[in-house]
Amino acid sequence: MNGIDPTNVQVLAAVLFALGVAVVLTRRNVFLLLMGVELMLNAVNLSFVGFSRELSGNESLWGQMTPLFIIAIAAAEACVGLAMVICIVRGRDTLDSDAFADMKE
Amino acid sequence: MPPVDLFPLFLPLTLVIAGALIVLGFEPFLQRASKHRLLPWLAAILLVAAGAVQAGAPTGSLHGIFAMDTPRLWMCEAIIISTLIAIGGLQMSLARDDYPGGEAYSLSLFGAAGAMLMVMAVDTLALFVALELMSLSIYALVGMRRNRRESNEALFKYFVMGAVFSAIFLYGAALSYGATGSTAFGHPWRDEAHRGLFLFGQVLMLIGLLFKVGVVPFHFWTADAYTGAPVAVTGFMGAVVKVGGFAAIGTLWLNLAAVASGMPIPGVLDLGAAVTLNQTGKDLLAHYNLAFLVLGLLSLVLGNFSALKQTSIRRIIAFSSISHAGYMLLALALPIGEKLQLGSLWFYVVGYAIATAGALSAFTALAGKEDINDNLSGIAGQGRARPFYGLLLTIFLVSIAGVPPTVGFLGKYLIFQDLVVRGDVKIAIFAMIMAVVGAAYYFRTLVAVWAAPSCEPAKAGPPVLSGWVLAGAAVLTLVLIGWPNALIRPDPAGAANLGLSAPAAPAAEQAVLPTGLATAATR
Amino acid sequence: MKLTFELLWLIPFLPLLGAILNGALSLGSASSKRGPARGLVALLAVLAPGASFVITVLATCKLASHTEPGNTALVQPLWDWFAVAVPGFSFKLSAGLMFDHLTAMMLLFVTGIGTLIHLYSVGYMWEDRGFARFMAYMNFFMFSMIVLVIGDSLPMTFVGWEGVGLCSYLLIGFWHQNNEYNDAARKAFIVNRIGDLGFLLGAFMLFQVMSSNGQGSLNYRDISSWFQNFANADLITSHLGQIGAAGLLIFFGCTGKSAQIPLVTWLPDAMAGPTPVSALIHAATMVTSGVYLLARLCDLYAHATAPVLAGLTVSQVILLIGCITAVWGAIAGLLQVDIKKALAYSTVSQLGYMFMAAGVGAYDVALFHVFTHAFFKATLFLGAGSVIHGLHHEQDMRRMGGLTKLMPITHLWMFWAWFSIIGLPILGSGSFSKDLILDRLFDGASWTPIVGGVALATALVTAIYMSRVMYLTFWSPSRMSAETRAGVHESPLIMLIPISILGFGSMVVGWLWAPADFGVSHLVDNKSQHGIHFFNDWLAPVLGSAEHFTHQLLHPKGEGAAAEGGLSLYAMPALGSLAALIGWLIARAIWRGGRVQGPAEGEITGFSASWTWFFDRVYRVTVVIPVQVVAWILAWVVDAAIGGVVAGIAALARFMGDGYTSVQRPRLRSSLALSMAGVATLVAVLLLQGAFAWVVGLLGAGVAVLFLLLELFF
Amino acid sequence: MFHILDPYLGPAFFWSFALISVLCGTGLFLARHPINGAINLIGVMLSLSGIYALLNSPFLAVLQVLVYAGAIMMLVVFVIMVLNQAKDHIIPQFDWFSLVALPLPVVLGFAMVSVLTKGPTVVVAGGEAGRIELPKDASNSLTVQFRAADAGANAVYSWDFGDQNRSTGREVVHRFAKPGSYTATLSVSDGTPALRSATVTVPVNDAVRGGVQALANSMFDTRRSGPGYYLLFELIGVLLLAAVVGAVVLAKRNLDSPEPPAAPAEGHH
Repeated sequence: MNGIDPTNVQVLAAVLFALGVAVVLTRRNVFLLLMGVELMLNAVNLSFVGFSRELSGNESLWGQMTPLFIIAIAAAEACVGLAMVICIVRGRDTLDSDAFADMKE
Repeated sequence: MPPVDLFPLFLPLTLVIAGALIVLGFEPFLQRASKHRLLPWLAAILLVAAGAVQAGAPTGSLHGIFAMDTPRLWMCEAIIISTLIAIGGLQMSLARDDYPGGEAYSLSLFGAAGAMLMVMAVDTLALFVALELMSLSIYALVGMRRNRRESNEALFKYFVMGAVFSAIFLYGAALSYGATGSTAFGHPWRDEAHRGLFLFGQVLMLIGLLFKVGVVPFHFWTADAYTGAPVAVTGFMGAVVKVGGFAAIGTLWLNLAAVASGMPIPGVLDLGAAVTLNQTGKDLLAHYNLAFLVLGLLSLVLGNFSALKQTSIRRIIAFSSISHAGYMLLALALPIGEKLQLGSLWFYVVGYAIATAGALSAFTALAGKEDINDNLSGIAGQGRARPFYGLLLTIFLVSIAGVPPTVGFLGKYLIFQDLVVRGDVKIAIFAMIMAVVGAAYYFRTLVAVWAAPSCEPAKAGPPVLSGWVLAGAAVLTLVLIGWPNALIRPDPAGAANLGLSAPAAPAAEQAVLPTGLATAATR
Repeated sequence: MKLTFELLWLIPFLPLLGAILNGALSLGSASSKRGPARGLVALLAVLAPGASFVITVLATCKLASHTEPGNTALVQPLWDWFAVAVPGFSFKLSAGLMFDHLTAMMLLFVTGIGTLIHLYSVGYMWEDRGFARFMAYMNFFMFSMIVLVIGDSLPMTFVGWEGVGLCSYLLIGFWHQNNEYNDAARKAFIVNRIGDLGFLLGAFMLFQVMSSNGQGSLNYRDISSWFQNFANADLITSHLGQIGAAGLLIFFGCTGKSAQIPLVTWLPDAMAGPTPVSALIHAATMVTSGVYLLARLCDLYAHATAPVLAGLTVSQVILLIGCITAVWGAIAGLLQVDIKKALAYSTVSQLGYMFMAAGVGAYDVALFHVFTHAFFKATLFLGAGSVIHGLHHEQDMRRMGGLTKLMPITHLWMFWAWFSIIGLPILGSGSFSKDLILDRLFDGASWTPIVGGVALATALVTAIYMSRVMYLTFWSPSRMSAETRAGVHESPLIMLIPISILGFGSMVVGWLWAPADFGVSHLVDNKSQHGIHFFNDWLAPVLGSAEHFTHQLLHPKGEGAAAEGGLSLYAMPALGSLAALIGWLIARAIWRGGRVQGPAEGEITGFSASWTWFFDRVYRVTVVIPVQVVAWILAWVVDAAIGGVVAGIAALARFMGDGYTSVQRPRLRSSLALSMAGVATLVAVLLLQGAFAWVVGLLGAGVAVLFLLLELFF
Repeated sequence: MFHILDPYLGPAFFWSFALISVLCGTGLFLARHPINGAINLIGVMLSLSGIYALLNSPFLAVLQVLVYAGAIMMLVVFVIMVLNQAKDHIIPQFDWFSLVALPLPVVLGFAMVSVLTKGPTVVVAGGEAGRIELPKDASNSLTVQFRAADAGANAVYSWDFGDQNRSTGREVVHRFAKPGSYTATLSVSDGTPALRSATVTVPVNDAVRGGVQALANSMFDTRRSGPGYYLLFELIGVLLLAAVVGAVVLAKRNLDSPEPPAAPAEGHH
């Protein structure tokens, strides 16, 4: 089962990435922001895998390894991000990102 | 660059991480008060050891993902010193606040380890791991004061924006990988059809890194994150993130220049080396050059003028850090000749890091419990109440302002001279005028520090560690101006130094020619 | 010719050591009530510059013992400082010391007079809580000043240059009880920073010119020899514009340090510091460093013969600026009621004379005036300090008078200094140097005699305002209250000794450059070579070449022609003395009776205030307001960008009501969107071509603008 | 026997997964409630996992489901937990700000797509004699599509695939029996005696790219000449530790109360 045009994979990755950016830019819920970032990271992984397919040999392998690390780092980021949510929700009792806008000047 | 063994290369880093682990291990078993008495000293001992070992670190590269050379060595050294300073400040601050926990020391060390790795990384994946290690630690440090509203807000903004730009960086890395077939820096695009892809990737990576160092228009996090963090942490992140970020930007830029000029670099590029540009490369990079100049000038203008308006010291430093990012960007501009060399950048970065960490650490002593004195009226007269820290703050601020006889002057001097000699006289004049504007707010701060006291003098924390460390750093700030070349260690290749000099042509060639790294060929 | 002298490094090092030790003492005793051991501090503080003075004398002797022709210098390279990367060649700058005839002359009086003023400070500041800190600053100032003079390259000099500025800042603000002093300190610093721009840029441009044939260097000896080298004549001709610009920029830096128009206003304000500071920094040493630098780069100025500003060459600009400053300082000095401010304006005016001399290429004469001025002005300031000390910090001359009997020794030496500054002959050193300046001015071509005439008239005004100071302080009936009068006392011996030495010096040092036989031989043959030409002979190895070059330019017909055109050697002393006499008599007629406007409490009013007012206003319009405008606009942009709270927006918000203020918040989404707009624009500019780039770029910019608007109104 | 469908089966699966992922992504973008968003995100991740499998990366596909979707499940749990604490269950979906910012991701996406699609999608071999076009990722599959340049109406195209198999036609699909490097020859004759030909080398390689074995070999290759991933692996350990410590600093409950409440209980005894 093959015959997938690698370019299409990249286009899909770009679209997903842009969707992630759109989520991050427009949504106000803190959790949705975090999910938007996850979506962007997933798009990046897809991009790596897609490129890995265009290449061969060792070059191809690097594209498989990198997503492994990205997944691990994304987990770490989610860990700190969730701790952050707990931390900030305690202070203001809201998940609305617009509520965190007291710092001025 | 010759390959180097894992152990000697990573020994300083191992010591730093070991320090973090030891602090973590002791932390739960100590009384709250003794946490701040003992843990910083443990951390400091390990850091001093790391600094000592770092000075003798071998130069070379490891697996083609990490490398060490003289500029990198001194940037690592600067990170270690800044961390040491920050640990001193943190001790003062946390002990005064009676903060219930000593994890902050360990997080500082983790952050420092991340920044050191950033300096050493010559591979985008390694760079990303390092960047995240640094960032995650610093996010936590920024949000450390959890019941302070501004701290929460700073944490939130910094974290989300940081995560978004990490993803952008990573996407750039993916595109570059697709175009070159390797995640390492300095690989040429596979064929002409992939050139656009390659450049797109490089630009996205560059944007991710420019965000980290707070260049306009990616600077929005700076003011809030600097203000929300405890003062000592502000100094730490101001110093360490700049070093790590600009080391990465410089690595990317030098490699990009080499690749654009069609120079194959199977080895790993020495940051002190001169990259030879040809006309193709110059044409390709002309836009980038312009972008650096424009963004640099924008950062100078926005940073300096915004800082003029501020009353909070941390916010002043935040906006001033944006302007300093501007100076450093100007140092990246292309030369008029053929050799691209970033010596003035490395020197500037090292000097700036030590002075920033020092200034804010000294300010911690004057800032009072929970940093309540963090504005010009709160700090009024604190210098007269505590002249030792007042004097140290003066020295560091004078250095950041770029006035002799401090190291900050020589950094600015070299950048301006590069600009003038290169023919960008107008830009140099403009940057110098901005330096004068900058002097205005630094000296406004200093005037406040030494003015007649208007409120209670700040309560002293345990000053011993910070006192010694800061005094040492102040001496370094004053002495380094005389011996910028003291940062230079004879290099086996003979080419590298802090990059301040244009090494003789053959040496420069040597530095960029393949030096036989086995992995490089396979990647 | 280069000689080595191993002890050279001690000259700057000893004051640095003093500064470090005193600083440590000051810090160490910060928590104690009494402060550090004053005796120890005083000993260290005075000994350090004193020892430097001794070594300077030794070095001078060594230098003098080598009588070979040519520019001899003692040099001591210290270490490789930094390297400069330039396309085509690489160049390493070493930090080094150079002690040539010019340095010797400057250092002798810098360390000599400096030591005396340190001694004086011990008496003046003894009771002050910050005594040790003050002495540490003073020692550090000495270190910086010595580095400025002894450094062998422009960057070395710049380090000292900024160091003295920093010390000036610290010392002006030393008594920072009130904000006025702090503002004065900050003003002094910022004004000097503006001047420094000129210095650095000029240095860079000079470097750029010199590197055009691969010899770029910032070392003074290299600069001189580069300009003196005939092989470079074509290169110089083809770079005249750049050389002129470099000279002008460096001169701009000098106007900052030496308080010349336009960067003049800081010096009178700087009088907020303790009086020894005014004497040392703002009269004797630091303010003359501009003249020193011009003399140091005399070859550059001599060769900068192309018009650079309004059809004038650099030297002519210097001449005019000096002239205007001299006149302005003299008139402003006439209107002061604060004794230190009067002396400060007099310093400005005298510095103007020095620049006039430099402007006609008479660098040796300019330095001679620096030298004599250091003596008599230091005496005047120290005397004024003594008066202020005796009157318990009264500085208003309207509340003085009749002090001759009460403070006889102070009066005695201030009298001789006055004698000197107004230019009375024989026992006043000022007459020697000032008359030489006038002589050179009248000696010049085309319009320089007109400047000379102005300078002569200014000498008259100088005599008037200085006599006014003396009359109001000493020679008029007392206007002090009874209790003040009862408390008046002569200063302690430790303050009187330095005054006496300097006052005596101001009587005699003029004879270092004088016709030994009172010019008798001169009557026989015009322009005699007889006499004590010690001073100009001494400086000739350094300045001779440039002066010769300038002289040839001014008198292309040769030496003889000049001699015919010049006035007789007696003419100027006679005219100068006459002017001094007339000025004195006028002042005597007006102020003998102590006739002054009723002392207005506190404020300085009247014309005097309006002079500073005028310049401050010009400053406001040309510098401060534009900076503020730009700051305001940009702050507005930034604040709008992060929904900020600049005053304007806050006002708008208040205007529109509370409903709007709740929305004006720096939201994360706004920041992110603006950053993303930046990403889009950058990507468009860097990567995309054609219409697509325009679309993306404009969209990014448009979104940013829309956001800013929305932050305002949504 | 269905191998004739192969060239169409892969794309068909790919397009379905792509459609699902984009739809789910859009769902995340439009989600009213964060829990809906999380479920949509899981949809994206699962479909991406399918695409990884299609792209011969089974290990990543598995990991994607195990770790990533697991992590998101955790997010969902958090949402529920935190929403119980915080008062605002639903935060307005969009407002003016959203509409203004929306062009940015759209434009960025277009820019990226325009750059990504710029490269050629086919590899061209041969010269004037007879041009052969191969799909760019021909080497990734046992089934390869060959296409010859148009040589006129009367032209006869005959192929020799280099594995003793032959075929005719301008556009042919051939399935190689096993991976290897094959040299395919195209002969074009248009009735005249002159027979033109061109050759192309096809590196047929259907290896699984992200196989566990290959990844593990590469991950734990500690030789000096190795890629050094083991180092990064160690560093990821440090990073995770730092993240945990950071999370503890940010979220540990008892840090908040600097002084434990005084114990009045003692008085009762």
